[in-house]
Amino acid sequence: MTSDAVWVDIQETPLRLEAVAAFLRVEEAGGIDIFLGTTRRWTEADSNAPRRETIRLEYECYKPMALKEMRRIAEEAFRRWPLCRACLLHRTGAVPLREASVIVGAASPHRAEAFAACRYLIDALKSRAPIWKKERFADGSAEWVEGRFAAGDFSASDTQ
Amino acid sequence: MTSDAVWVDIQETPLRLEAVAAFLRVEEAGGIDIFLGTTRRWTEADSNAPRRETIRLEYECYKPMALKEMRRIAEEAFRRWPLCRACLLHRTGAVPLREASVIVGAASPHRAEAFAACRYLIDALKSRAPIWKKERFADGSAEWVEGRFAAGDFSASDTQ
Amino acid sequence: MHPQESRHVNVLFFSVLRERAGVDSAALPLDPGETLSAARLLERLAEAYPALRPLLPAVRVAVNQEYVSGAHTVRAGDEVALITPVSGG
Amino acid sequence: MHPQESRHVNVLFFSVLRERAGVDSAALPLDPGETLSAARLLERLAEAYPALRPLLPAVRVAVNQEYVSGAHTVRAGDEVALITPVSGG
Repeated sequence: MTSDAVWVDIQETPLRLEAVAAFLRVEEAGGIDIFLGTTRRWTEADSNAPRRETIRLEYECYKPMALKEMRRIAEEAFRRWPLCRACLLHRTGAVPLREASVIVGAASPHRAEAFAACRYLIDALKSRAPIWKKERFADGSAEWVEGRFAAGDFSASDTQ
Repeated sequence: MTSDAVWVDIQETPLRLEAVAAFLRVEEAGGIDIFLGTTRRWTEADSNAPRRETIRLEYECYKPMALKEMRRIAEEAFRRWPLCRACLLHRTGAVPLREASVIVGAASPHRAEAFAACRYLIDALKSRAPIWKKERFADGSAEWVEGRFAAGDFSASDTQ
Repeated sequence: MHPQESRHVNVLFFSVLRERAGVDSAALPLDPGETLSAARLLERLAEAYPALRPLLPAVRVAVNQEYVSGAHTVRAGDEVALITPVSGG
Repeated sequence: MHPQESRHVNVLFFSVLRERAGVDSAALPLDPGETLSAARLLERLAEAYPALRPLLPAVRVAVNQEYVSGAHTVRAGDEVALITPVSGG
């Protein structure tokens, strides 16, 4: 793996899918999987409560660590699957409806590995990269979305 | 599912990823997975034989049935997962190195379903859509790529 | 039977079958009122195009653009396609 | 100890912790040569910022931009971040 086989970035501006595809489309690759996380308008309620309407998401991050963690995640994927390229891009600040807050992608000679690696990239990013989102609702309220650490993570209040 | 939630097409011209993303990015979606199958330069040999160098792929199809089969596959995915949008695009004729012969994508409120549906779309397309590829090698030779029907498919020489 | 009505099954060949048969399609004549199973149709094609015979065990048949089993009844006017294992994507 | 050397741990707060603490960061003083575990550091922060206490059981600690366990030794000059369950993407 050469270091230019990985691209990670965090930016305030819209993420550009074409740039992602141009980075991933190399002649060693036969399968490329790209995932986009976009701002969704409606959230179904758990019970009989009405669904909630989101007007935008706002992202905050601990940027230097988030970039390092994203690079570590990409390197883990390279050790686990035969990849040609991997990328993880995240947007911060306000992300309107339909726009992407995150794009991750993996290029591999074959498709099964591209899918597995891409899924790994987004799952690991969502459980480990220090990035938080606040949801702004149409009714004027706002709340930080409660994330979840992956199974096997520990909280620092455990001393073992 | 409304019929404009599915987009299938077969074309001789390069596939446009931006058009795919524009189709999939709807406000009901929170996760979008897109797969691109691209022309790969190198094929590793099975044993100690040298790897083979591909210069391009050439695709031939039974177009009216391929379009119907692609639409049936999308409809199956809609019945199986809560999808907002699904698309399957295939290119025919000569596809140079690095370019996409196929793009499939699925948009869902959540990412697990987007991944599962996208994987289903490409696997089903590759085992059922009547589309064939001929591989052109750097040494001047060419061969039809031997595909495989999915387990559970039957050949018509079985009469049961 | 009405005279304008088709007395043929139109059979389409693709990829390696097309190259081996040397034609894109063939009109297989049926007797008036005759039908035959998809499996039997493959047998007739093997007789007409011996070069196809080694490939036919792996072939699936589509009738009117839908996969069918070997027991499916083929009628005059049907569009039949012989589909070797596909490799799109 | 050299006088220019840091005698503080720089602690960073994000999202809900930042809002509850009312500050983006805090410089936690250490005695000369003192170290403490990440778990003990959380205890001190709970004393300084009682509003954080209910959230701390779910917090992970990063030292110098890497996750650590509660037993990890924190030293003056370290950059410590309190990371509530993340929700990026």
